Amino acid sequence: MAIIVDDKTKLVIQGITGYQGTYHSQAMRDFGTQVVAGVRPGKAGEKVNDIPVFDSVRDAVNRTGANTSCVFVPAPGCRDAALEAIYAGIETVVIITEHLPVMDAIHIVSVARSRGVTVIGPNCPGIASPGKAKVGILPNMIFRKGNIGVVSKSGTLTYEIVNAISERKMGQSTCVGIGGDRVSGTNFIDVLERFQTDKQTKKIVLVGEIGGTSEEEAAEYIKGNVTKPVVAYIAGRTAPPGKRMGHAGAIIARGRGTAESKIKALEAAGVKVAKIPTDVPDLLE
Amino acid sequence: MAIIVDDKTKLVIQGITGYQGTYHSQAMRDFGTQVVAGVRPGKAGEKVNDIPVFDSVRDAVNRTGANTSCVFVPAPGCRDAALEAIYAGIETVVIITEHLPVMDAIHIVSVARSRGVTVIGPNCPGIASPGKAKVGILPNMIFRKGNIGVVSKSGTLTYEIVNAISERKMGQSTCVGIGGDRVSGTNFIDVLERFQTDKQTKKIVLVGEIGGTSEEEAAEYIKGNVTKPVVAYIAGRTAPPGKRMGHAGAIIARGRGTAESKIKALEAAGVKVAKIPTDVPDLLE
Amino acid sequence: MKLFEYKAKEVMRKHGIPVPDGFVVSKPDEIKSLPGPVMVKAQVLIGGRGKAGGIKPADTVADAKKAASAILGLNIRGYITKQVLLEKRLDVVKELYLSITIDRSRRSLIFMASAAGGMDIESVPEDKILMLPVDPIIGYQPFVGRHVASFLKLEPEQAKRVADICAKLHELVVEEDAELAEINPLVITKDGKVIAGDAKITIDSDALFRHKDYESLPEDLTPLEEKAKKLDIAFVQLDGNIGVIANGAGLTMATLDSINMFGGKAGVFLDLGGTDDPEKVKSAMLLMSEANPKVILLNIFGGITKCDTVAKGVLEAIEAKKIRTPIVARIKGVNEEAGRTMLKNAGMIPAYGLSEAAELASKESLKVV
Amino acid sequence: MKLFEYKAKEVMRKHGIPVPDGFVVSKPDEIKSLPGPVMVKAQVLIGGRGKAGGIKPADTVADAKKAASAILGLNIRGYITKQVLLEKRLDVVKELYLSITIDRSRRSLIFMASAAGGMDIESVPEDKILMLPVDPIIGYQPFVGRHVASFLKLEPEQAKRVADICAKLHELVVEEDAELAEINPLVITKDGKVIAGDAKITIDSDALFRHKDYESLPEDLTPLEEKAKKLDIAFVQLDGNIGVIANGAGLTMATLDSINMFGGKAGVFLDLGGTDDPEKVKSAMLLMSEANPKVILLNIFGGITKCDTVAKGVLEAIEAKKIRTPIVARIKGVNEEAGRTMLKNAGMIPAYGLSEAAELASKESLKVV
Repeated sequence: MAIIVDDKTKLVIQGITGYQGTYHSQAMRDFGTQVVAGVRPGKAGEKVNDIPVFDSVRDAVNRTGANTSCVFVPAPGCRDAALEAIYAGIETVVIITEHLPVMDAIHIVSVARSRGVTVIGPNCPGIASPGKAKVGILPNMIFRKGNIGVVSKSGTLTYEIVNAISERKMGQSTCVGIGGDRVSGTNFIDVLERFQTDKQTKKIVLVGEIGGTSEEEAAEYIKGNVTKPVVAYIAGRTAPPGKRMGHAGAIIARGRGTAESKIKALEAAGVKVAKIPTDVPDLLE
Repeated sequence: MAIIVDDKTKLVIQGITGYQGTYHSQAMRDFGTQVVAGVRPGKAGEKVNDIPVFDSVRDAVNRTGANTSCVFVPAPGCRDAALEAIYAGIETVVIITEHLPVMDAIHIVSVARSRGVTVIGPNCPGIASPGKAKVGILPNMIFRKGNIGVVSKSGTLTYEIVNAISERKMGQSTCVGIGGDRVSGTNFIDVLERFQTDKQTKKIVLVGEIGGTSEEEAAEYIKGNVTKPVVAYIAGRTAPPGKRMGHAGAIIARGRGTAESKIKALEAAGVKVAKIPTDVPDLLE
Repeated sequence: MKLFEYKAKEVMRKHGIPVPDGFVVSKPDEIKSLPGPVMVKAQVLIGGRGKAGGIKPADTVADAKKAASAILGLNIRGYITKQVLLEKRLDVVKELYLSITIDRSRRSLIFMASAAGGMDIESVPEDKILMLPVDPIIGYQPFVGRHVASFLKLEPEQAKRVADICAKLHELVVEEDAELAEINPLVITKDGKVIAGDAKITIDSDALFRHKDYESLPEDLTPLEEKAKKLDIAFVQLDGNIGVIANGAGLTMATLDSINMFGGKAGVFLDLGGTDDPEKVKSAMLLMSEANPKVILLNIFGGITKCDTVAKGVLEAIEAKKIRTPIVARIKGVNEEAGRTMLKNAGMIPAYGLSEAAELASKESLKVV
Repeated sequence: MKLFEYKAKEVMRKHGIPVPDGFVVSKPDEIKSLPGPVMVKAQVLIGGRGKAGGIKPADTVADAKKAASAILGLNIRGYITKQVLLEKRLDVVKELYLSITIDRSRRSLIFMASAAGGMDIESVPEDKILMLPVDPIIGYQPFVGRHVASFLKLEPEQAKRVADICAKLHELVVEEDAELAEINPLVITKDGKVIAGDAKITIDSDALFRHKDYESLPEDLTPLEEKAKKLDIAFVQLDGNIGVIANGAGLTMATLDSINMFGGKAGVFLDLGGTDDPEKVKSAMLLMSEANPKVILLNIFGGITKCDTVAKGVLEAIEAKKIRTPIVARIKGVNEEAGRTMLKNAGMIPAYGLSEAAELASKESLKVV
């Protein structure tokens, strides 16, 4: 089972000729992903790590049957690239690109939702279903096949927690890094809904952070809809209020979105909340 | 049964204070439609034919539970009105307004389709399910309850044919005037699909006209999907080629969209095609 | 509303699409100097002007005046040439085809492009034409232009320019409410430029309320067409002798079909649109009498108005203009019987149904006078 | 990027939103004449300037100079006033609130409006605030402005003006890539005008690549903040004594949380973003040494780069600056063991896990020297 990406995933990498695209096309292959195509306008006919490069996603889809895209295109061209993927009929678009203007994110996400297309990101590390497929930049070595579903707003913190879980000989069904930008294609609730129905997933880890109210909304959702055990960690309990913590998700404003309010909401929904990330595996046992 | 409008229809009329809006609000009531609200910005609190008027569709929906809208707003304000209805959560929007710019039609229809909202029109006479409800300007007196589904691109020609059917003591399940503009919210196929699954509908009448290729597409659809008997009439067999016949649907161009091509396609799909409108009832018997 | 080539190119220039330098004149004497060797091109709203002698090269002012004299006044498939466009001649290396129009089935705009430009697009085989719809929810994005350029298999520099022209053409269509914008040929010149050799733009006449600047453009209408247009009545001249007045495009066409069944032939028709407004019926009767048909067939299906009210309008028109043409009248709707009696008493031939009306009118039209 | 009030009003004027006549000065002597009675307003990127004495009325040039002298240089909640805006005083009848911002949950823009303008919107009860999302697929349509105006219960003329301002504010937000545009108060004047009394605009800094004109705006940064910004490293000054370097916002915050668990306190932190680029790690080490913490805690979770390569970068930085601050280093990823050995040999305190690292750094920071 697993969610969103699995052994049926046929991946096209948009921006495959760049440094990140080239590096991660190989890393994703090593993880087991079927990487079927790359796209770079004007470079049709070339190959990157033996992967054929096309002028457009449309060509890639027509020629290889790609159904999932991973976007490495830098911010100024990212909206175009993501919409090109949707136009070409791609079902899941994972946007790694950071610093995407929020208006572009709104545009991409609204189009995707109206088309039933799953967008993960922007500014996310991607998604991995160990033993099946990985789409994104998550390090291969931290994963272990298992039955814990992980959903996280963070990048490297996700690695930290997944790594801690794997070191304790527990594994993951799917790990989804949804990204911490203000507007994301997939939010906690979207992923929780899928984990709840996924047969492989037995327990769920939710990694949130201060800012926004999506953790509170997730808590509300868990209360009404999720019967599987959920463990959470909220980063930023001790972060100074009002400071911008590196990305846009992490602004404390209007007295909402604090770590306290999130932890309280989650605990009220029956979620065990870890104080520090390394406590997560303890709470899972 | 019937399709699209029935006894669950709760109608709001946009532009109720105009001549057409006022006249037809009463005519629709007389037909049996539950007309629950009217909208005219700045006229909240007034009444038209005893129907309460609101500032916005949003207010009308919140206060009366309206689920269907009939738009009489003139072309310059029509896009705004239709999108307001969709924004407010209306499920079926019937646009009577004529001379709507085609860009506005594309905008409205694309939004509606992405939201699962049914738009009928623009530039259409509306829809009537005898014995249940009518939304639009079709004359009440021509209808008779029965089991023939009528779908037509035309306005007054629809009246002609429905009238001819009723005079022969046959009746209609629902009659949908989809409008003859180049871009319509609902096309033949959308309606045929519904008639095919509607239990009340036993036979179908399709009234087309020269121009465009929607009759040919309908024929293709009928061949593969419609098992109920279909009778058609295509107006314009003797119309002069290349002349604009009054509305945009009726332009013959590029050797496609001629009456011959349409009639041939329909007959190939097993449809009986009448030579003149008054032959339709004969073919239904 | 179709724009003349010079006007269409003006609009394209406004939106940043390269067009040749040129100017338009309506008299040869207005030609004072040339931007270099030119083409002199008839400005008519119909295709095929090349074959009709409507396009001539000229290298000097004298040549150009001569060419303009030859072309001005030329009758091209029924259209009289009133203006010529003098335009710098292009060093053509390649001719492409590029247009945007409405895709009815997809309910969107659609790009059409072909490497076989310069000829009628209908004669280009389908597999040589790219049909690329613009998803209205996604909107125009740079990838659309890239797809078009990629299909045309161009050098990188020209591909970029064509993609850029796609973006601008789409912007033009949306901002100007054009229902067609066509560049054929889109020329690639010896020095690598990409430039519109010809330009066709049709503005959506329903959108003129937000484009006041277009409303004053001249239109070639006969006096009767002019009047009909002012009354918002569709007026079409045909070659038979029955004058048809009906309300609604479909009903009008169905009336023609029915006449045809009974051997009649329409000479002119007036379509009032979906209305049964007695004032409009009256205006149409007056207009029709000027067209001087042998028989008038009036076929009105009433919606809002009562039949006797419509009949009253008809009678007033007959009275006012002393119309003596035989009139077959069929008015359907509320108070039908009363209306019919009024018309009958005024000497008209009343009919109950459409086919009856068509039959009566046809018979009347075939009578030898 | 927050704009100063005068700049925000300039942008609003550009988009057709009425703002009072005025001008900005950085010295009292620059005031030569007034457009009438004015308000002299401190230009600082923080609220509460009224209470801090940052807004004063003036009727004459002499008054205005006096007021400007008093306000220029004023420290308002940590921000030094460097400019004042002199603006025609408004005859206020009513103060409204109007803004557009990002609605994260709905993933759209959202209008906020209230008849209780002039005060902090957070202190207005929720039922007195309209929250009206703009559906991104539908886009802004006139009905949105009508809804806002209708909620505010205005006279028809003012309602029309407010609706018009809504359209323009939305256009501004989209065209300028603003993540916030706020007018508080939106003033209705005695003569019935609707005009922006104050203006706050925040431009999405991720969108500056398409708004080159904003890039040159002055920002109040300390030298270290300036350096960090150039390196694209998030730099935050806190009040503890541990200097934290981590990669990624979440991991940085988790590191702070972990330190806190063990009694430590961060004094400054640097977030490299999601990268483990050795060059960036090196720059961060150099930057951190300038901040002069008691202990440095380095917590890098490797993705692309190998740990020994990252360790090499760290060692180069220490070498270059002769950094003697105790360093707790935890680098996780491929070739972890090799990296750890390198760091240990160079005198650093290596750690395996995050909590171990936090514990070691906290202990070190609590040592009495």
